[in-house]
Amino acid sequence: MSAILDIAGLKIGVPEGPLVVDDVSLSVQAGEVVAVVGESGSGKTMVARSILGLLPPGLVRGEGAIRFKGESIEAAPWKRMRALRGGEIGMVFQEPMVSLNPAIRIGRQMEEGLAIHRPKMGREERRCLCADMLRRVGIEDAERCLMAFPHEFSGGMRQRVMIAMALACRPKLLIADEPTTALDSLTQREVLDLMVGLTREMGTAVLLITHDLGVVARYSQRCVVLEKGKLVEAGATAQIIGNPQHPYTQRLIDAIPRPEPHGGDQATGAPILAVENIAVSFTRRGGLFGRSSQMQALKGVSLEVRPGETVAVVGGSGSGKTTLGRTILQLVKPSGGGIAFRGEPLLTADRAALHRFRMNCQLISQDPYSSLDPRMRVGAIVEEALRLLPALSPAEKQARVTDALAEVGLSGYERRFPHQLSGGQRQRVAIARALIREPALVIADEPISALDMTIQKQILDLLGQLQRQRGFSCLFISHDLAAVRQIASRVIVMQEGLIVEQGETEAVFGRPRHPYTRALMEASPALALSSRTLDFAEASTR
Amino acid sequence: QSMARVSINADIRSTYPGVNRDSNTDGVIHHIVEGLVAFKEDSSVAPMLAEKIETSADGLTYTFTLREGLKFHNGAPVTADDVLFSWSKYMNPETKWRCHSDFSKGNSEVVSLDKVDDRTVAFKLKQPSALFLGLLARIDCGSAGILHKDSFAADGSFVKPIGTGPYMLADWKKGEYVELAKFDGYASRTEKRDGYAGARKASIDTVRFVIIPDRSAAKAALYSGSIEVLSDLDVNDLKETKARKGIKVDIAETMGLSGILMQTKDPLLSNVKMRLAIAHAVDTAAIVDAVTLGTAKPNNSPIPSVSAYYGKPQGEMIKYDPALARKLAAEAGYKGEPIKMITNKRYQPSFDSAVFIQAMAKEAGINIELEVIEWATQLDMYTKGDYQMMSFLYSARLDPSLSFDMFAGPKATQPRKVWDNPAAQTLIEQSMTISDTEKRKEIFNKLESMFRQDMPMLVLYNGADIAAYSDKLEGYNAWMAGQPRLWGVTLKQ
Amino acid sequence: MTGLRFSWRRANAVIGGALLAVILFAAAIAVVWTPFDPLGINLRARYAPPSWLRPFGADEFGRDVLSRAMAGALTSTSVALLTVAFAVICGTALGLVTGYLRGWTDRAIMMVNDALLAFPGILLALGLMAVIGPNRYGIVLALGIAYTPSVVRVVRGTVLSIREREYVEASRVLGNGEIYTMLRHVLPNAFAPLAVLATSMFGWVILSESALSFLGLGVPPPAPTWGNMLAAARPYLESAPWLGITPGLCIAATLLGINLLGDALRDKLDPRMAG
Amino acid sequence: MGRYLLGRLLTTIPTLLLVSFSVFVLIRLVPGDPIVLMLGDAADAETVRGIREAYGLEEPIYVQFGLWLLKAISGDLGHSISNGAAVAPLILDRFQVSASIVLIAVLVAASISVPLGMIAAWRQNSLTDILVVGGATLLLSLPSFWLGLLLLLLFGLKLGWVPVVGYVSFAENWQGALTYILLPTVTLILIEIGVVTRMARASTVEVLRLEYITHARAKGVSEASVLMRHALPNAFAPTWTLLGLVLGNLLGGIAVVETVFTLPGLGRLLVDAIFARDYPIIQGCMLFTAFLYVIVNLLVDLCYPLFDPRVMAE
Ligand SMILES: Nc1ncnc2c1ncn2[C@@H]1O[C@H](COP(=O)(O)OP(=O)(O)OP(=O)(O)O)[C@@H](O)[C@H]1O
Ligand SMILES: Nc1ncnc2c1ncn2[C@@H]1O[C@H](COP(=O)(O)OP(=O)(O)OP(=O)(O)O)[C@@H](O)[C@H]1O
Ligand SMILES: [Mg+2]
Ligand SMILES: [Mg+2]
Repeated sequence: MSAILDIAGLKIGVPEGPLVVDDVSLSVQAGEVVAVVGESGSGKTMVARSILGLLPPGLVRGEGAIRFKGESIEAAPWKRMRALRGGEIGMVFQEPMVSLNPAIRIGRQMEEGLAIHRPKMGREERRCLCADMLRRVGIEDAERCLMAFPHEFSGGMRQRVMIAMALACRPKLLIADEPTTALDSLTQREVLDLMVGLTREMGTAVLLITHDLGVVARYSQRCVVLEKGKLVEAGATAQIIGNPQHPYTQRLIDAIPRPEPHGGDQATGAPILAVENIAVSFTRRGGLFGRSSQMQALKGVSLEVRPGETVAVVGGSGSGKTTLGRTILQLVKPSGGGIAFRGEPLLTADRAALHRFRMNCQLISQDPYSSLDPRMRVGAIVEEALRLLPALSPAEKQARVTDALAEVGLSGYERRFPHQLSGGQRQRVAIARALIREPALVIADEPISALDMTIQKQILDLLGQLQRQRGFSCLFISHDLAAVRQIASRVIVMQEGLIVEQGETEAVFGRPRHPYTRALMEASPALALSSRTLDFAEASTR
Repeated sequence: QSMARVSINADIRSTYPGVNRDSNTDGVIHHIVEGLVAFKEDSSVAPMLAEKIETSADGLTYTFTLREGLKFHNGAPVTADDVLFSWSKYMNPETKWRCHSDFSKGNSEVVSLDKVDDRTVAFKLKQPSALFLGLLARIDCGSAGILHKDSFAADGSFVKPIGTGPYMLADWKKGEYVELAKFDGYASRTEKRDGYAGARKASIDTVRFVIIPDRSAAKAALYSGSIEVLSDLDVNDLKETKARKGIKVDIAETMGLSGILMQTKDPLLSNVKMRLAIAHAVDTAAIVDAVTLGTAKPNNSPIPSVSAYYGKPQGEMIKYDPALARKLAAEAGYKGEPIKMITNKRYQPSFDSAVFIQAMAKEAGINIELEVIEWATQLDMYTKGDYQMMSFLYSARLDPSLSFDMFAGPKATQPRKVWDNPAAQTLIEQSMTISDTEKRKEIFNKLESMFRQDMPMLVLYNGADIAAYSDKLEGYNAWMAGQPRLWGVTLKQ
Repeated sequence: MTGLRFSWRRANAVIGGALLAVILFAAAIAVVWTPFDPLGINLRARYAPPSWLRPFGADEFGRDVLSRAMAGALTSTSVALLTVAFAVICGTALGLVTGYLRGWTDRAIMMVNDALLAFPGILLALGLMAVIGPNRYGIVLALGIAYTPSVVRVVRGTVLSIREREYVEASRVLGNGEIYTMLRHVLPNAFAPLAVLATSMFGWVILSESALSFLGLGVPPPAPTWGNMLAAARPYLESAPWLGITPGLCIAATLLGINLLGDALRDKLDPRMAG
Repeated sequence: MGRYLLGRLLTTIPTLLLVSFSVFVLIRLVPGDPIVLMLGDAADAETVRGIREAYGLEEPIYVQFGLWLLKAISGDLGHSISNGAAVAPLILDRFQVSASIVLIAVLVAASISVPLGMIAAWRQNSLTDILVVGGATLLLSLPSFWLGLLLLLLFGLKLGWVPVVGYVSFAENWQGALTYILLPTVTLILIEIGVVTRMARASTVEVLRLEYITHARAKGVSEASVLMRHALPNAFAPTWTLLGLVLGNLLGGIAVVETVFTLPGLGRLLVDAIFARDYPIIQGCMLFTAFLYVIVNLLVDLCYPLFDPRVMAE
């Protein structure tokens, strides 16, 4: 079997500066799924982007060779490169939130690639194919979605759009950079199955970048491990997961959450947050003069969070989790219902009360990149959260910023700008910014989706520790059931804007009552991985 | 079909002679209407529609006999009734005729106008006047042009001029052009063309006055053959235009007046020594030469240099003597305080003179500050007498009495007046009633010396009319009134 | 990793800086010395073409063009600078407020703004000159007021889009006040169009001053400014082109300098450009 | 949408009132008087007062304004003091001239400078970029009264390709009209290209760094398409605002160009009226241009959601 992609001794770095990718070699055969795992910031994304010659400004490719089907492409002419991009080599970007053009309708963005690489296809045919692709990645209302703008989509939906877009052209090589971070386990499985199906069908090779070892175990044949820009281990997946050689790989596998039930330190007392039957609807415009329609994102949701408690919200992609969080924070106006913080109603609150609420409640956004001001350095971004705490001297503030960044594993990144960070690093900046204020309530929207196992563990531990020390509460929105099981005391399951099940974590996980909950659990690769007590041999033979 | 195109720098204001007009309006209107009398090139008055003019011995009755065969543009013959009709329109205060006040009161007050027979009318004055005919010919009053009744609507409002001139109004496209068509039934005089008098037979079929506000564009239009006449070429373009093939230039001295007004009510300038100091600090000859490039003669007298009354006392120049100026200023107690001189950019030579004067005054230790303002504002300040010094431009006055009258008068009632001297005032009034040339000369010489002593205004020159025209036009000339004349001119194809 | 390569970015900064330095140097020198008296009239030198003695010729009053251009540098640039500063400061403040707060504040400010936009500059200038008198502060005020509404519109347009960004939301979530958020997050990200407008305005102001002095409303002569030199030179476009070319070149050089340097500076300030 | 549009149109009424009233007052505060201008150096106070009375200028200002407003509502903007022409038809007539030039100029300027600016941004810090920026800056420093004259002398006089003065309307003879408006339009285009190019460049530079542009490239989209389809809509908002401003500005203010090319346009009408203190014309023109401004800006505002769908039209 000939290698579709062959990378040898690749180096990437800042001109006259440090290397972010140092001597990485890997190859992918046709019909094969090769997983790239590694710690956050280890250069996975940069390797992937360099294949298409799309390194961000500020980084340049150094030595090394990249061959696609035997053809050297690191210096391919423009025209050739364009034909490769999208047509022969498809890529799913890590951050779906910022990778879709906000001003162009989804349909047009999807069709664009097809129009270039499948010029023989007619307009109508293209449209059908796009709609079909959307349906295959689990978006039901496909026809209407084609007419929508990206901001009308949930994080997971955007991610699926990106995947559908990349797959629509049926590339020879698919580079998928953390393609399922925002997807619930059910959808994730559908999407990955689709991808793997394609490899079987057409011999597509897949370079799968992920931190989810469950996914690695289930879908990839071979696997490479990166650490700090260096390749530390490569080989068959089963081999590496079953018998890791390098200390970093060992640590990585150790960090897989064990099915240790959450210590039932039951929180008591009056709820710090009470949400009563809130409903949210969005208006969807149909063009400048077109008719607009309403869509109900939340159809009456009630929940309570008590001091010192972590409540997890899980549910399908597009089920309204993010909307719930944003509504609580008054970033979206609900059309009905009530929200109370420490007994004070928020929807009718005056400025002072709202300000008090804001001082006590923080958000970790699902889309960390856009939530960071592109013109501010990491240090300043984190420090800004301390601005309204007058009791601190500048030196103290500085010290706390340093501490906070250290806690999320970003020591020494103060002077960086957001665009100079990796996906996981951006997410950690957002976490640091939220936690440094020591709020009473944190709404964390997929806070660990872009983090590798070791850092994920570090963050979860940090959250647990803070909770123990300061007793803050957390509304933890996640699709990562293993993580949820580890830190949440209660779980809320949402589907299509409604809560379908809620209860003690163990109760829900042990005996899921709602069929949807059950389906979610069964589909979770991470859960499967952990509950099968690391029976990798089996996983890797699939 | 021949057509001559003449540039004017702004649209005309109306087609009602002497009512709501400016100099462009006058220039156009005089092609269309004619009065009983008209000005000749030497600023004397000649009969126009009148065959002959008889003055009674007491100087109170003027009898005009109309020429035979005169026709209006609509073919109707011109009769005494038409004269009476037109006069009644002009003398109606509602009309706001520019010369209304000249004939309704004061020196040339008309008591009555009577029809003697079909071709003869008689004006009766309240007192003898040397100015009556001159006023009647006044260009800015439309020469009291005779209009046919059909020029007015049934309700008495003015519609369009149906006159007796060599051209008829064909089309007025506001903001673009005014077009005139040759009047074939024109009854011309037999004398040769002289100013607005004499033969006025038109030979060009159509004359179009094109509005070209920008002076450089007008020049380009002339060069490119888009227009045939540029009636007021800027002096600074003279050399260049003269050198141009196919273009001819003609220069005539005009009777306007460029001068520097000094407000005698101003605390500093009320001192005559100060005013004299300024006058002596200025080298009029040098300035005029520089500003008009030799097209105009320096002249320190209010009487235009082309006037028949311009004699030796008028021709004498104020001595350029910076040392004397310095001395006079010191005597006036001047300590270098700034004197503000108003000027504008609408009339470039007026601005240029101001700049030169400022520089010359500086040499003599007199500190003049220029303040350039927009013309309408300056005119407002002029009318209110609200200035220290001002570089100003008077339009032509065709009689010396009027020349003095335009700036002399009581400031209390007429703040725009520059020279407030009761003795002079009496002399001026006297000059208006006396017809004898020698006696008038005497009065004007006296006034001249009084004027020079008081020095309320430093007169610089009387400007020139520079007409540039295509050499296809034969017989075109500039003249003292500065207005274009398209009769007696032929166009070579 | 790259060697010494010629960089246009650096070239921009160098050329821009050099141009401005020359202009500023000339302006500074002119305070104490010019080759001739910029106001000195010389009848013999009228319309003198460029020569060794007078490298840029002499004007219709025989005044040395070079000396006048040097003396005019300070007035022209300072009038332009003050005007632009006025318009940018007022316009940005109002634009931020209307774009960010929307609602009735927006409606009210935009109402006045649109009204002001419709006012022709000459009318404003005439009105203000009547009140203040024809001096350079009147011009600064008149032109400042005339240009402010454009700044308001441009800033508002950008802010409308930026206020929907998530980092602005994030700032609100932190409990930051509206004003702080506007200044810290919205303004810097709305900076690019504002910078273009401001640098372009610099040129417009000099030219507007020229147009005004064409009408006799500019900085009072005989004090030279590039604007009034340019206006006065227009009739001599053919016969004495050096009269216009000199101030024109001065304006062009200054603008080019400001623009190039401004662009280089903006690139430097834009984190995404930095290597 | 319809309701919203109607609401916005209603809110323009206060703007128009505000403009009308302030012009009314301002123009009367400015020194200078139409009647004095009419009479020139021979204006004596009594005559002036008489004529002012005849024109109703001696009434208290609020009475004058009220009367004017009442008539204006019924579409009668009065008659010019200078030449007695009815104001409303005059303005419409002149507007056609200005509008044809301005619309063409803005369209052409936009379609030249936007791509130019984007290419400069795309090739940032290259020779192309510096040439475009330099050229644009040079154009910025050219006054229109110079540029216009230069073109006139060159193409009208030296080469004789186009007529030097005059105008015919499109309705009369459209080929002729084209030759007359060619140079003024080119002048305006050159004058406006500078700032629009720079604006397009600056906003494109910002956008080109964004992730979705990279993503578009990853799809194999050609560079031209990246610029035109992906960068343009996102970078266009400030340029669009600017074009709105330019359009409004030009509709009310191309007096200089109209003067140089001897076109009977709205700008010249207004400026001449200002110098003649022809109150009815000034008031009429200002009401009209303010209305144009409001409409143009309304359109600009309505278009923001097109460039950034997140901006809702309230
Ligand atoms: N423009 C840039 N300039 C300098 N350094 C950069 C730039 N972009 C990324 N980096 C650095 O390069 C390293 C590799 O980044 P990369 O995005 O490849 O990480 P990653 O392996 O994809 O991490 P993650 O799992 O968090 O997405 C990171 O340490 C990051 O800080
Ligand atoms: N601004 C908007 N306009 C219209 N519809 C919207 C808008 N924002 C969200 N929606 C819709 O609301 C629904 C809920 O979205 P939300 O972002 O809350 O989902 P989610 O549960 O967070 O999903 P995910 O796990 O994929 O992030 C989705 O169907 C989405 O399309
Ligand atoms: Mg990454
Ligand atoms: Mg979400």
